[in-house]
Amino acid sequence: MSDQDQTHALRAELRQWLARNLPADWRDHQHGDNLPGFLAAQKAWFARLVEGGYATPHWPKDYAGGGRSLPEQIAIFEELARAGAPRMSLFFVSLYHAAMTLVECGTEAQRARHLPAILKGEIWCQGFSEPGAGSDLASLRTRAVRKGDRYIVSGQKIWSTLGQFADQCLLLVRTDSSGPKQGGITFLLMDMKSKGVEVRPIKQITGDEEFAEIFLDEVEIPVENLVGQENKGWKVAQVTLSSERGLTLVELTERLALSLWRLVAAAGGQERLDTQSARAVVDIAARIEALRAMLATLMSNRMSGQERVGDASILKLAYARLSRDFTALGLRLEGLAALRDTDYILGAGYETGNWMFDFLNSYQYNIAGGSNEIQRNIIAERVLGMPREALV
Amino acid sequence: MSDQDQTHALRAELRQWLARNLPADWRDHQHGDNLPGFLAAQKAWFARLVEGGYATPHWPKDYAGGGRSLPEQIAIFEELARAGAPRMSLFFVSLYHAAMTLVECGTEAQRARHLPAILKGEIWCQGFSEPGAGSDLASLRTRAVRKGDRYIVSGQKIWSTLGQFADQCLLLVRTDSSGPKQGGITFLLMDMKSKGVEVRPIKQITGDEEFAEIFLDEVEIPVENLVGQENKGWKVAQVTLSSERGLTLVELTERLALSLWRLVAAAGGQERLDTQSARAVVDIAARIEALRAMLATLMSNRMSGQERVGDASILKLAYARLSRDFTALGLRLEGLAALRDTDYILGAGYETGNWMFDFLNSYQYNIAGGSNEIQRNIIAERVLGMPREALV
Amino acid sequence: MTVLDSETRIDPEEIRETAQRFLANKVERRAAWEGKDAGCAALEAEMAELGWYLLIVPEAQGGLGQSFEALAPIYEEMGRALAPSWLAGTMAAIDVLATGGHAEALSDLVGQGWRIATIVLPAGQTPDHAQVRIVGGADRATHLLLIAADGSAARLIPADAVGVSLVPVETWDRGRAYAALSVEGEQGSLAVDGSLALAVAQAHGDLALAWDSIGAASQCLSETIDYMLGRQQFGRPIASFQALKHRAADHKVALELARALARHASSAFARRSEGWAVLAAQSRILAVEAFRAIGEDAVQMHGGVGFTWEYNCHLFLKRALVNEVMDGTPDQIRDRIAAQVAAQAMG
Amino acid sequence: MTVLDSETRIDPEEIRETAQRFLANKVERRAAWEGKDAGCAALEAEMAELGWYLLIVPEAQGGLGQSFEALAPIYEEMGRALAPSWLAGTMAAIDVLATGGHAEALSDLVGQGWRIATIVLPAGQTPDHAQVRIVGGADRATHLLLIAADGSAARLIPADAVGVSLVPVETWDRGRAYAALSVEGEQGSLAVDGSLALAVAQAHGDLALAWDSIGAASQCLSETIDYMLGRQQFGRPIASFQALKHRAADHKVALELARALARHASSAFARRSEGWAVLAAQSRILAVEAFRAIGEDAVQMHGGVGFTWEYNCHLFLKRALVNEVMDGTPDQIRDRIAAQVAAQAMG
Repeated sequence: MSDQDQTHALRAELRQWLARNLPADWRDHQHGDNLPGFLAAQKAWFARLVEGGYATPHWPKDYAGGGRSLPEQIAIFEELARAGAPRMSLFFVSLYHAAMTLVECGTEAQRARHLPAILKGEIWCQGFSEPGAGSDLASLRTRAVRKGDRYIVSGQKIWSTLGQFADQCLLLVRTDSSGPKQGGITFLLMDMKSKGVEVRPIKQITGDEEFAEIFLDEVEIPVENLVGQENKGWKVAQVTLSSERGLTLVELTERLALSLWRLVAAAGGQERLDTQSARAVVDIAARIEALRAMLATLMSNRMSGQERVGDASILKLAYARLSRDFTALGLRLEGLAALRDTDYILGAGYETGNWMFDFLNSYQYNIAGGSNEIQRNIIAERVLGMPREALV
Repeated sequence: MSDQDQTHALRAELRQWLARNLPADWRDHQHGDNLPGFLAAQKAWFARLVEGGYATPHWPKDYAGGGRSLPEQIAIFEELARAGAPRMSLFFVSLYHAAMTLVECGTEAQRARHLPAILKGEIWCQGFSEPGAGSDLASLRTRAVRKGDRYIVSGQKIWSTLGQFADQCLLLVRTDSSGPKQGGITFLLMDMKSKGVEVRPIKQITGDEEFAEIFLDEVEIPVENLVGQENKGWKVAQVTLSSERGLTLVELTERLALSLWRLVAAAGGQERLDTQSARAVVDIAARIEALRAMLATLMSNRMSGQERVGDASILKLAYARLSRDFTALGLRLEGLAALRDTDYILGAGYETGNWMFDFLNSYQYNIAGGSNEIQRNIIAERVLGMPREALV
Repeated sequence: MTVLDSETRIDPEEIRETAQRFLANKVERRAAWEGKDAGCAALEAEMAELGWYLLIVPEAQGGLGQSFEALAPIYEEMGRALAPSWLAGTMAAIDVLATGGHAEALSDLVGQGWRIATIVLPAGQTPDHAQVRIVGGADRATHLLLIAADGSAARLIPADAVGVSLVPVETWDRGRAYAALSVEGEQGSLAVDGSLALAVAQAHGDLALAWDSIGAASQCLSETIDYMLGRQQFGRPIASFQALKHRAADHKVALELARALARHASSAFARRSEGWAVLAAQSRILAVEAFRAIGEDAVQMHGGVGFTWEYNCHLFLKRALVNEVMDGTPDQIRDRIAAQVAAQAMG
Repeated sequence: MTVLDSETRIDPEEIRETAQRFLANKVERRAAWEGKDAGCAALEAEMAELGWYLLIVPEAQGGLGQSFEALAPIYEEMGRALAPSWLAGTMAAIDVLATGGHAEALSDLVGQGWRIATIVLPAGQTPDHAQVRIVGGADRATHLLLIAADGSAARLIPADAVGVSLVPVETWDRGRAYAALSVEGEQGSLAVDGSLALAVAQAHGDLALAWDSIGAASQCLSETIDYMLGRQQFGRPIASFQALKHRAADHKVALELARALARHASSAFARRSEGWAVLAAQSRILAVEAFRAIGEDAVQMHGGVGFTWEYNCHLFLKRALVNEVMDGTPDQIRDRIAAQVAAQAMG
């Protein structure tokens, strides 16, 4: 079978599987659900995906569902998004960032311990960002000192996605402050139940708590939890950060595209759109199509090793702005009614049912993972060849 | 009579004068006119204004028409603009920049020689900007060396308004390069017929030639043409630059306000405006009113000595952007027809009759006299208190 | 309302200073966001003591006989403080009653401390049969001034009249209270000239919202700049990054344009001089859109912490989003006045 | 037109390289701006020699049988070079004739070197009675393909037929020739299926203009950045100022979005696969608006010299302003497809 045929077959198979396994009424159940309900639903859906072999297409061959090509991985994300399946929010870091870091940089023992555990539901979070560092990730200051066979770690992490529910943490710490800031960083695996770990959820502007702060007070981490070498953690972190290979944007873009109907519905249907709003819908639709096309090109270039410098930044910025403009238009079209703080559906992409929630939530894409401002710097400098600013 | 009554009386008197003296058909005559025709019309209108006593309200009392208060000066500019009189393009530098510099900083001999000459039609231009300096005016490099009772001047000036028609020039030169750049600048009066002066008109993107470059090759300027002291010319230049006291913006804003009808007419009349265009007209109208109100406050604060730092920059930027958006909307509303390179009326403010000309011409306001970018820096730093950028 | 001579005119800048001091002391702007009571009742009691409700009541009815220009700084300062009260509802009603010469109702209003929600109804509804999804300040209203959108009728009715129902509505702007209104059946209360009520209430409401937005936007911009001055990235305060500086400068220009127009429109409205209705509507458009842009960018300029409940920029953003669409979106306002503006332009 | 197998398909990137080299040598983009002849005749003669006019002519009529994807790089490179020729008029006509199976006309066209202006007429006009104010490339046309806006009729007529008048029109874009067209009276020429001609000519024209704009915008942005790298202010190149960098980055994103959509739409059009007409129209909107924004800002970013005739950024700006409104403004295109887009969204 050719690659394309294989992908077609996979899509067909997955659609059949979804028809049997995706609860048609999950949205109704999740509409306005509380946190425990959300967590239970996430776990149930994850277990089913693992069982079906659709959770780990990017894992090595010897795992159930593993060994899939990137086009197949994309196909799976697209089909899940198009079927309107719940997003895998709770397990995304486990499946991608944690698993792929261990696959590429971990020890045999680390892999043996965690990969099977992840499939059974071990939840991971990321401890990279710090309050003082912001866009300047490498300036992190959480300190680790080695004492015998342990590291003693103190400091503070922020923006750990769903960190309050995590069992394990991918942690970046500073073990040397004498040289350039990228040097002296070490990559550790931390059990979130360790003594001295305190997690506080961060309440966002949506009112939800999707992120957490992690406070570390002399936390002991066994040396066997070191990934890669001491002071060489920055390189490992790059592996972690590139582990999802753009699949998040593939998923988010598909989910956005599928919600286009909500824009029209927000105005009360096609007949009620005024000239200007109808024109705005045309533009949003055009940008969605353009973004999908751009994403397809990026993924295909990535596969053939031809990705150009800065392409990912262009895509990220284009998506971020679209997510804001899309939700802002939805808000505008719905008018006064959008102001009501009604229930919404967690984990539903852009089909939460509340435009204000979606609009506020879109800031996430404009700020996290390299803010729009950082992306503009990268595009200007690395793509357009404009000089770095003079730093004092 | 109270100040307000006096202004009212002046307005009434000027309106009557205009009814008698402003040729009702000047636009027809100037429509598509050539340069000699334009110059002749400018001179004729200027002579009439001088005769009427409306050209020199800001001059000292002993001159015909002089000794008017700022509110009266504003009233005159407003009435001339509202009556749709031709702009005084050719004589503006003479009446304001040259005359007020001489009044405030010149010698008795300089005043005696030039002020009466200006009233008889002596044309002045400004030789401040240089090709290399741009927004950084003080970095000018035109060099003057004193030899006996003359300065020998070599260098290059740019952006002299209508410099190709000027008799005299307000010239900034460098006489000392050893200290900070604002020091070492000297202010001279230069006869444009001096040997070594070459003037080349600059063709603009409109196809017109409203500015000129001035090349100076060992031009001799008598020491008696020094204004102020040697190396203290920067201070004199500030007087020159502030001599019109915002009256240009008063005039331009009035002319813009009076052309609002052209926006509607560009679409073929009110009935043909679509929803979105009608909304755009509402916004432009609102911004015009806001700008007028802002300008009135600025002028009133200026009179009472309460002008705040940066107010002029806010106004300049607001006007510049409005002029661009206004003409761009006119262009858009007229559609394909606006692309035709038809005749237009020089000196008519925003009533030239060709939207593309007006649109292209609006760049002038966005770039000259401190570009939008420079104004944003000033507003951010001096009004909002944001730090200057680090310079290497 | 006529122009006041300088003797009876209270200096608006004095009013501003008082209001600023008072609100800085009294308003706890995060209270409702932290699940506490917003303190609207106590605030309004003190506002009454300060005489604010008397400001534009004619002297004949025991008021201070000031013009709208005395209110503008109060609206602006309330916006700056993110105050929880919908003062404009009562004030617009006073303005309507005073303009219409309803001396008796005004005396009652003053004497009995009425609090009024003034509502221009959705098109097609009448004061006797109305359904309004979101009404500001209706939770504390003793009376409702209901005005038909076409100016055909207006009525002042007690909020506790039979057939009137007010149900609290939770919105994303927790800093102010909102309710859904439904009115069914003939109400026995005061009829007011509908077209007068419509024009005055609309302009008063537009200007109140404009000033509220200007005050809030100005505070939001200033707090955002303070944050950027303190926040270091790559070894320098982010306030020194030119791209952020230029965005802030553009916001400042938009804000000052809105302020200039609001000042001009307030003066025109106070004097009922030519074009006041269109000017008031245009002020509101410039002001709410400047506020929205500033609120939106404030969150972005704060970066990660801007996305948290803990920082304050989202309070401004949510207020901005409500101000923008309350009683009509900017586009609806544009459509309302477009023909007038175009006709004016064509002379 | 069907999908070509890889054997007969010419690699578009090869076509691009040839076009780029050829146009760089042949196009003197300032010629017409300096009062000289733009060299359109010579250029088109050489384009014919290169076989460009044969590219999408079916093999049966002596052509190369390529799809629209072979033309896209040519349109883009012509845009980049600011070429004076309206190649798209002839090409769209070929596309229409090939799609409609007019083998004989195609053979004549190829054999006799016809140059065609393809024109979708203003609403309400017919190919027999038409008045068009500005038509691109009509000065050199041997034939006109006139298409009624509602698709009710289309005709290919000789430009020198009785009743046809073409009068040169001077526009602000001196780099290309324009004319006003008037047609009066029954023409004896080829009738083409109107609805087919409308759909194909419109999509072909939309995509040609999109690629022209993308090429020109990309060149304009790159020349502007080069200028900013060389221009020093306050002791550093202005290209290092963050506010300018961020604006340039935003332009780049808009340009790349337009390019991605144009590529997708071109492929859809070449295959006549689902949604091609709407995609072509949307590509054009994104492309012409990105070009306009880049052209506008290029002049601003150049500062004073940007305002001169001597520098080149105004050539791009004026071309952008023409591209934006030729044969329909972006808003008219939006209105044309809005219902389809909304219906698609609602499923």
